[in-house]
Amino acid sequence: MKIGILLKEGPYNHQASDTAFKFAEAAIKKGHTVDAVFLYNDGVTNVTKLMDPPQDDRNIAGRWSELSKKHGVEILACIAASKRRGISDDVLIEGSAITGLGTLTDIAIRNDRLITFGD
Amino acid sequence: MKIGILLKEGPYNHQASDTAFKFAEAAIKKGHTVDAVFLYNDGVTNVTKLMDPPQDDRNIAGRWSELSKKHGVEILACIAASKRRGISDDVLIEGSAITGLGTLTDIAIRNDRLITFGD
Amino acid sequence: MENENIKKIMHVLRHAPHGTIYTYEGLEMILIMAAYEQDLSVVFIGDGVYALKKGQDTSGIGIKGFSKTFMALDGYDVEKLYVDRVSLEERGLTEEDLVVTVEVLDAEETGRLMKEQDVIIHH
Amino acid sequence: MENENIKKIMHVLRHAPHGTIYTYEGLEMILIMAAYEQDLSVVFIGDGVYALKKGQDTSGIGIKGFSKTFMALDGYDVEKLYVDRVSLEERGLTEEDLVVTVEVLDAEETGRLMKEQDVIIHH
Amino acid sequence: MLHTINKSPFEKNTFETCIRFLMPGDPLLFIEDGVYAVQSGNKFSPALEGVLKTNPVFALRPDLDARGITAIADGVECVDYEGFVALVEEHQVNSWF
Amino acid sequence: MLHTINKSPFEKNTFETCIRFLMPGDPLLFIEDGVYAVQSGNKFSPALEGVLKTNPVFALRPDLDARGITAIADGVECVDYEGFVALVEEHQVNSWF
Repeated sequence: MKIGILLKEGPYNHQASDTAFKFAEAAIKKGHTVDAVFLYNDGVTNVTKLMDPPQDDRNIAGRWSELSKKHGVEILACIAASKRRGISDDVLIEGSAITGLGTLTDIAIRNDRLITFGD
Repeated sequence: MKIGILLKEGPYNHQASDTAFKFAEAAIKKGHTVDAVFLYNDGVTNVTKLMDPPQDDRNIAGRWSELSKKHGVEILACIAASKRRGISDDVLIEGSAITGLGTLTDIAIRNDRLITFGD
Repeated sequence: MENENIKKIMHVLRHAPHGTIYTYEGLEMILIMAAYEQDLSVVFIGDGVYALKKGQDTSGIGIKGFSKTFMALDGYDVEKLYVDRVSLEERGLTEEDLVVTVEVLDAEETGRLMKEQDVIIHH
Repeated sequence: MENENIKKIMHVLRHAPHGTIYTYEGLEMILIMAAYEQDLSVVFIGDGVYALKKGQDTSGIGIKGFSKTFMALDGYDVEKLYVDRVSLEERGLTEEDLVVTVEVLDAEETGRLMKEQDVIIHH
Repeated sequence: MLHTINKSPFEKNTFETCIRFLMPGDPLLFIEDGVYAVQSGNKFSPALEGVLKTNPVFALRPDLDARGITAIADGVECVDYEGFVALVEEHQVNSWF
Repeated sequence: MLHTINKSPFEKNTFETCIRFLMPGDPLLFIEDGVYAVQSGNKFSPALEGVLKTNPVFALRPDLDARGITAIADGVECVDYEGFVALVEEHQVNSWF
């Protein structure tokens, strides 16, 4: 099955990003394709490479980057939402990209499921 | 009267930042000193200079920067909260700085009021 | 055959305007999706109905208003606008208070519509 | 004379743990403020009381747990821990369910304490 | 002690929680989405009437205007940001979210 | 249609709103702070019992464990992330915040 994920909140402040990641991992483990994670609202702040959490804590941006590299999951941030919140190509972590809402529509159309995580 | 402000949410997503700004402006206009705006939780994302909202919208980081220049208001982001969320000296707008929670304690002690805006 | 690629996508607006950006950014998403000729619907539940309240003037809070954009949805062929009856009543509002013509539905009717959807996005 | 610089600062914890970071970052703030020898108090209201629930094991969600840090507050001379009685009761909890010893207060007692504060910060 | 509330009473329990801790006479100011609490004729009007018997109640006019709320419960005083500052001059602040 | 709820029923009206729109038979999954709704013996237990009569109810076990919730209402099935995926295999998703 092909699954798209829409993530609407930033890292650490809300559990949404953690649950989305755990869900993606489990779906891949069960043999599904996670096509893309689309970041909207504050969700766009999930992919800044400047993120530098305490050593004993998870690195949320790094984790999305790994997922992209290992399993070909596209991590896409909405351009309008990114501009408002200071996310630009300069700070984007490897494996992520900035794109428009048309891409989210494509994701909604081409996947069997679109599941939202937010707050 | 000396007033400190604690701002706990990021720009655009929540009105907290707008209300804090309007309150600070009104307090200064009434002759009070706004000593500092301390940014905590997602609030630290108020001061990234990469913010680039639509032309017809307010620039929230720019507005805080102006307030600092014109009225000597310190705009201070908590270091631990900033690191988690990818706010570093590299992206800080003029007039803002990164500091520790001890500074917030000083602000709470030395001001007549500490007022919180959040979500 | 063409219809196989048409998806039923529902947007659920549940936040009051201005206090958070969800309704505004939700509307931006709806306007883009409208260009893709999918089967779109928009449902206003809870404080989402306040987004349609007539007479909003945001000049005092320094935030751009957008209630009039709902009137433009028709021009984008987004014609399925539904409002939850209980949400309207709890807030002491009637259809007369809203900036656009909507269809007022009981929860069961909305629940049935939800069940038919391929994609549901809450804002 | 020294006392003039001692402020009464109350932290109000109102969020459940883990779903949001507010309680955890609130606790980080409390620990730093504790070093400044102010008159600190911490009140747990609403879902904030869940932060003190015994038996939390966060390994499955991949987030660092912190309920045990509340036990360390005593060592930082943060001794005024209050829990709202109604919040506890509505959640079917008793003092036995909590990781630390707290004083359970009625809303009126908490309201009176709030009125005495110089600074109140909700998390 | 000035209490402020910025959440709609319909969506979050902030209003109902805050009023349990209000001491008689202390002012209550509604801001942002909190102002829906002072709209007359809604589900929370009876609760607000109860508060008005013991406490002065204010609402931030720019937030009411932004939301098109013109029917306001009797006894509620509307203030602008300057009035908000005036309340803060007189009281320490307890900001409820 | 799988409905998910991630908010504590005490703090936000998500639970009460969602159940108004549930069609009989559709599964309901509590995640994140939403899992407090399945804690037995709390204020929302009667409402949950009503839902259990018409709909299968699930709760995400890692979220229950994280919160130390061990007393769970009868009839609620606990699942891990894999079980969450299994529910999504069978149903389209309606995520309530």
